[in-house]
Amino acid sequence: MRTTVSGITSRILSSNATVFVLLAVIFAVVFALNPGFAEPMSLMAFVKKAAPLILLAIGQYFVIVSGEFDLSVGSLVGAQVVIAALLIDGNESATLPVILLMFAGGIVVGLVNGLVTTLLKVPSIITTLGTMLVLYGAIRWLTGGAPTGSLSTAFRAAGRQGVDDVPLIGQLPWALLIVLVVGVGAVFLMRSPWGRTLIAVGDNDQAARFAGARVWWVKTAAFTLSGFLATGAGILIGGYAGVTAQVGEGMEFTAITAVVLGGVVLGGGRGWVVAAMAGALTVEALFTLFNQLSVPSTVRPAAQGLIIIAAVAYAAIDRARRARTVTETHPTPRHTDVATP
Amino acid sequence: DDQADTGDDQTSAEGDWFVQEDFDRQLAQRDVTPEGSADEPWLQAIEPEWVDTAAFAKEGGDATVCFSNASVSNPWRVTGWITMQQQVEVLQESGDIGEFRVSDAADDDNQQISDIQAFVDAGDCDTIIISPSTTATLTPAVQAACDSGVPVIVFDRGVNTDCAVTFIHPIGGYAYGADGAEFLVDNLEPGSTVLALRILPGVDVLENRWAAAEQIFNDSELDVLGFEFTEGDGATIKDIVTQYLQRGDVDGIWMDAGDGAVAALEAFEDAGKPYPVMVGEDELSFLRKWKETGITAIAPVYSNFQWRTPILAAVKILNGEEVPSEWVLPQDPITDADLDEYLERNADMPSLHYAKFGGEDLPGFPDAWQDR
Amino acid sequence: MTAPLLTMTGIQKSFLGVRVLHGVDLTVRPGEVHALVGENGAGKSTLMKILAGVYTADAGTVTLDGEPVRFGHPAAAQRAGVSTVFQEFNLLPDRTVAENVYLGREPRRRGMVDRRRMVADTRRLLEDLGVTGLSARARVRNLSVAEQQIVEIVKAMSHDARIISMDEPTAALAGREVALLYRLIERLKQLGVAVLYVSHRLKEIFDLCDRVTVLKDGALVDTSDTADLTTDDLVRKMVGRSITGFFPPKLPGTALGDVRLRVTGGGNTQLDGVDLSVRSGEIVGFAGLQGSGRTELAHALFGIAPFTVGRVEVDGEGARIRSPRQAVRYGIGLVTEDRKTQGLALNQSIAANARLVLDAVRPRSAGRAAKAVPGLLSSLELVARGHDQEVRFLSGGNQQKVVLAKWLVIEPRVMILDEPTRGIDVGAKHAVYTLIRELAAAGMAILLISSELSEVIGMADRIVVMRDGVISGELDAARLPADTAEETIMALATGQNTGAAR
Amino acid sequence: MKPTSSTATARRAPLSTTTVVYLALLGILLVGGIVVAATGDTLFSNANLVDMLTRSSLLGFIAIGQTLVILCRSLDLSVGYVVALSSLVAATTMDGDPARIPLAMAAALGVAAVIGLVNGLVVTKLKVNAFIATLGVGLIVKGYLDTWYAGPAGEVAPAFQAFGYTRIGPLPLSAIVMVALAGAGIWFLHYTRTGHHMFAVGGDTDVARMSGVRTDRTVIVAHILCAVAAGVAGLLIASRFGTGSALVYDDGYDLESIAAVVLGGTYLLGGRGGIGGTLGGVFILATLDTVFNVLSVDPFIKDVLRGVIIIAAVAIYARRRLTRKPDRFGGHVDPPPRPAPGDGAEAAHVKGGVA
Ligand SMILES: Nc1ncnc2c1ncn2[C@@H]1O[C@H](COP(=O)(O)OP(=O)(O)OP(=O)(O)O)[C@@H](O)[C@H]1O
Ligand SMILES: Nc1ncnc2c1ncn2[C@@H]1O[C@H](COP(=O)(O)OP(=O)(O)OP(=O)(O)O)[C@@H](O)[C@H]1O
Ligand SMILES: O[C@@H]1[C@@H](O)[C@H](O)OC[C@H]1O
Ligand SMILES: [Mg+2]
Ligand SMILES: [Mg+2]
Repeated sequence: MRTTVSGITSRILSSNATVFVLLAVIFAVVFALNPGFAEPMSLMAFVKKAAPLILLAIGQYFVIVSGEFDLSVGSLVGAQVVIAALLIDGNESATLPVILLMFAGGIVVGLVNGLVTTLLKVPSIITTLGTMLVLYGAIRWLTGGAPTGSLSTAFRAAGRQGVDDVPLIGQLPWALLIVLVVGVGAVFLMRSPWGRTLIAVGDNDQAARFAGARVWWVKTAAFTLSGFLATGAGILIGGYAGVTAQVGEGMEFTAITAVVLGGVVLGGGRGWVVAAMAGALTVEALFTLFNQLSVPSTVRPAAQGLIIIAAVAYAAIDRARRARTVTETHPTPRHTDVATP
Repeated sequence: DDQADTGDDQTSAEGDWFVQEDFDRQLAQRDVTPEGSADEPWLQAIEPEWVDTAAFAKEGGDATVCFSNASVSNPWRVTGWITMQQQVEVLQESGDIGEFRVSDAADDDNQQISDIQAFVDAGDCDTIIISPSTTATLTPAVQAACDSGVPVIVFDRGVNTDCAVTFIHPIGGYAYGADGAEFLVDNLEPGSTVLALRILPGVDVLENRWAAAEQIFNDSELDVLGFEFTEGDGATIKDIVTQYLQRGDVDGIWMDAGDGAVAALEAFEDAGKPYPVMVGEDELSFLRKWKETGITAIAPVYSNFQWRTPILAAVKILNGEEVPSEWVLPQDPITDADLDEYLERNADMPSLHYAKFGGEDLPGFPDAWQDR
Repeated sequence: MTAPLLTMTGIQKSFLGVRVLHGVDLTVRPGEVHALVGENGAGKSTLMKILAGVYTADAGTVTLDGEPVRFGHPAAAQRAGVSTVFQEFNLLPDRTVAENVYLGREPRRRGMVDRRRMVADTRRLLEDLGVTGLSARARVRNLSVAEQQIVEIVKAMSHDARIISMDEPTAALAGREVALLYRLIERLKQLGVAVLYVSHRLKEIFDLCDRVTVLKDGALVDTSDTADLTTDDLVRKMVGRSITGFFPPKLPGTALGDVRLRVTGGGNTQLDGVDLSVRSGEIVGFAGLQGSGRTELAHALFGIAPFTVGRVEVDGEGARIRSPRQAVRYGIGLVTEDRKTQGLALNQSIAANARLVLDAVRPRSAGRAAKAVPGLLSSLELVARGHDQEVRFLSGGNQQKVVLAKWLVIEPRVMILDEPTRGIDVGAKHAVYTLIRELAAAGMAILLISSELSEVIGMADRIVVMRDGVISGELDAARLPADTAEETIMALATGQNTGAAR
Repeated sequence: MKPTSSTATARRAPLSTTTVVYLALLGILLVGGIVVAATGDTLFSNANLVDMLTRSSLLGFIAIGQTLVILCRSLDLSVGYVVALSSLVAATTMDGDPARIPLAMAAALGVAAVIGLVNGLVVTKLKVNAFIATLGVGLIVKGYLDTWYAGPAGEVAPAFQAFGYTRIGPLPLSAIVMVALAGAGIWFLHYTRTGHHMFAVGGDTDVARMSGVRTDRTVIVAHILCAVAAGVAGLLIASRFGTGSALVYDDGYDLESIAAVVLGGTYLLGGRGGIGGTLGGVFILATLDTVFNVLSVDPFIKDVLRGVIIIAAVAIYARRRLTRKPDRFGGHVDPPPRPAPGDGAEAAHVKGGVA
């Protein structure tokens, strides 16, 4: 596989390009409406806001590409932030141990999701719906219904602060660096043997098993990564805006939407992690666009729904068309003995 | 109609949620001195009309009090719910209350209707306290509870029937919204810009707050940039404010509830802009931030101590003592003048605690509110 | 002679610009059983699907009772009395027999589905066909393959069919169950229904069919009465050349070495008393009827459905193989019989598929080892646009090469090939045979499962015959007399003592 | 002729999934009854029974519809929004006038049907995955609701409240209607062609298409019926609330109805299951709620328990292995590869014909 720029460009062009086009169009409109948004500071503010969803989308990508769903991430983000506030309670020195504990917790939730889905054969939509309920209830039970405690300044640095006094842009948000590192990590992970096996498992788990893959483990690892990244998202979102009772609510659907907008196919086996990240950016950009256009708050869900359906339908139809042209322009094979679907 | 908080009159010129008469009355009630001791604001009443409850008198104490709660899904309700439980403990100790039976509808109106029905069907509730989830939708169920002959107490959000023995609430949403809006009008130059942050549409207590504020802004020379729904989510609030700041200056912020006020202020910090004139709520996170930054601010109050009143009212009713048919509690905003006092009184409380929770004299204080 | 019921004339069909039927003619008379034979990929199924309304012909005409017809949809063909039992099963496992039989045309009474009538009619159909003991209310999932086959035929019959085409109906049947099918067809004949019968089993052709049409490479060879033909005639018509010459000879230097794989007393719920040994450099062929347990044996060796009793040794050491992963660790590879559902991740690239085993089992060295993939693919003469092409766009033969590459890259000690040439054409087949020879020469132990007897005979050093989950015989290929080889094997496979094939 | 199939009946699975669902319900009733009795209360009092049945009605309507789409291997995440919208359409159309009850009901169900139609068309014609399609359509409806109905609106006629509040003997009318609708649904699946075709489409679309079933139409009809069932739930909401309310969309009926369907033994990937089981699933959830309520379980613990019980129940169903290829050799299970329920019964069946 080529790692060159041209490699990536051709990947963007050859993968389903809908999301990249959509993203570009949205940004173009936003810039046109408000040139101020193109200023580095505004863009960095946007990145801080978008970063948690990007992490969630990466995690969700792993799960979806393996053929499953993770509905528990919204609850998990909420639970993580609330637990962090409860345990840290303003005590700076508790920051690091609590963050480690959070990651451990996220990993455990992911493991449970994965093992219940693969070993107990519970459909992942039900498994993760169950964990969503459990986390939601357990956290509120633990805190009596509303978050207590508060986050430390150090905890909030990742989501709120950055490297200051950078020429041209002023502040380089930690969130941006984290997203970049995780994003690059995800790209490499998907090129690693594990990543290749994951996508093969999502495509055809029987073939993968017969090739020696431990399907249960590969999928469980995907859920675990999702739990891990949801923890990261929790740290960023808690850092960005502090603790509120609603934090995380509904983010699972936004994350799934983002991934699907990125052309990743529900059911597994297809999609590029970079496109999933672009999907998350697109969703956030869409919210920004609505704001810039002063679309009334109440109308926004409708517009969001329409755009999602349109984009996914376009991609589905486009994919069918591509499949046809690829076959038709395919140089006449020497052996044409078997049906192509 | 003496039900203050109901939004059933949809014909007014100002929009669905504005009722001039209620607006006028609530604004006036702010200046009325309530009856009763100022040390126990939860027992005070504004312009009460006393009703006789002798018919409900029950011998021997040990009453079964049933409480149908809409939910404990936000910090305001969590704080109040603790206060209520502490009050119950006191009265259980004294033998006035026996069993305290609770169902929580988790914000599901239909569930709450079932919960109320279950209390009625069980037949052994001596009184039913209801904190309705939604005014209009709970009306039939509350009516049915009244019809069963058990004394019914409604508090916080109202219902469209006055069948309850008493309806307990602070002055109301118009007064709350007006407190903040008037403060902005008074503290900002004409032509200043104001952004309104609202939680979600369609909840009457919240709609009334905005309806009053809008009324006042319309009569002022402030420029309202717009209103946005945030679901009370900090990240959404911060993002929205940040975006408004990218487009221009925001001089004042009005909120229909204080959840997330701090996130709004942080948006100004992170954008390097001067703080706005701020309307928050008596949530400690906001009060502390206010103190720390020295901003010009006000904290309207939707008296959280009202959660004690229904329990006390229940005991009164079962003792045959008279209660106000509409029990309007005082509702005074926290201003610069008493900020320090409330910060001090709540020094050890968590940040999502409400300053005017009114439980300082209860035996569980302060632990019950601290480690919930 | 009666007027033909069905005539197909000049039927042409191309897929993606490749012509697979070159103007085929076919006539079927009322009440006759008409065989359609030919090699894999000759176009039999395609012709049947055109008749069934699944595909439309590019050129040519179909007439039924002298009337030209053109079916746009299987339902239309069925309404006209043309029913088909497809090669792939076409039933809903979670529905009952009756519900399957009447799917899409449930009988109604006053607007409501008349379930009672549906069951009664199904029962009557079963009785008409002389089938007893099969409940119309049984769920298809709970039926044996043979019973499912009966349901398919009943479903075809329920359309008041006048002609039923059956595409390899015995492909999934064991010996005893084939007899049941014989009775069914006999019965259909009595009822005046014409049957178009596709099978690779020549014995059945001679047992059942009145006439036979031979296709080769999509063209009609000829149609003749079975009574006028011998097996040799038929084979010559189908293959057009001597079978033996078709298989490449053993490569020089191929030597039988030590025993690489040994099974003693292997058994599980599907297999019993399996004793087997394969030596380095040896090709052991596995013959048997469909369902005789060859695939189960492969699955047992490969840890998919492991042996529960007995002992397996690889290179003299006891091997505990409980999962495909462990099998791979022992150096065993399996080319599965069903490429699409078990062998390939169709949406992934050629390169990704080819290195799947490496990625899954040897992640540490995968990157290095995968460097061999391009060379391997080109030595297999893979035809593709590039190695990043998705395998679903490849032809079957090329897909099979990708599967082979996936295993070869781990340099296995034992290679199990389950129907490695199924559905691939003559040229590709030859390439696969050559490759097998090369692997043997390199010292691999090879287990070659095939339903094509000629393949087993032509390639194997030793032939193991299976029947109903047990090994019913072992033959030394070198000592088999060429002219009676097939009979000998068939006798072992069916359990009949007489030389079965004519 | 002596086919191998004299055993076909003997080999049939010992218990149907629906039976297992009702056994689970029975088990939960028993355990719940005992736990409640231990606290000195009784679960089987009239009041609790009524409570249980009332609670089941609303979810019941929605889950019945959800069953149909899931049988077709689709999904409907827009049901909550449909409930909200139809409650509003009913209440605003009726506007307190008893004469307008039929009109209001027709309007509410009509609007619901239109949304179902849109769902169906987006899924079949635009080929958008049902998860995204119905989530998107739900968002569109939400936008409409938030924009046009800031709060409860309309008023139902007092007579219409009977639907939500009347009891016939100890039975709530709404529960009777719900069970009747379930009956109608069961009848529909058994006695209409479209019903039969839903199983076929969900089981294997290609087989269905090859057999002449109009697959797209079937999926669309399922979506319409699902939305109409949600519309009926909206009517129940309107009658109980006395008005229409947009906020009910937040009450989580979408995922809860899917959980009820799966708890009822319907296969999430279509083709297997039915409304009878769903009804059992709904009763299980309602029983849990009532038990929790009688025991005054903390509302948040309720969520935890609900989550755990749903996962556990589905895991138990999943363990019930599907009958597969019959065993040829029964004796060879000395170290059983993985003991699974049903193994023993199957191992006993030795296929004849060997040796
Ligand atoms: N849908 C399709 N698309 C492309 N090629 C096809 C398709 N269906 C069949 N073919 C090709 O047409 C040729 C004839 O195939 P067909 O299935 O008719 O052969 P057959 O005689 O039935 O073989 P077998 O004995 O293996 O069943 C083969 O080369 C096959 O690859
Ligand atoms: N009733 C059944 N249900 C499910 N799978 C079955 C059934 N019967 C057979 N199979 C599967 O079909 C394949 C063929 O089985 P078997 O080993 O008995 O036949 P075989 O001799 O290998 O014949 P073939 O040449 O068809 O592979 C195996 O994968 C087996 O698991
Ligand atoms: O529950 C409501 C609370 O959230 C809001 O802040 O004040 C009014 C209450 O009814
Ligand atoms: Mg064929
Ligand atoms: Mg096989």
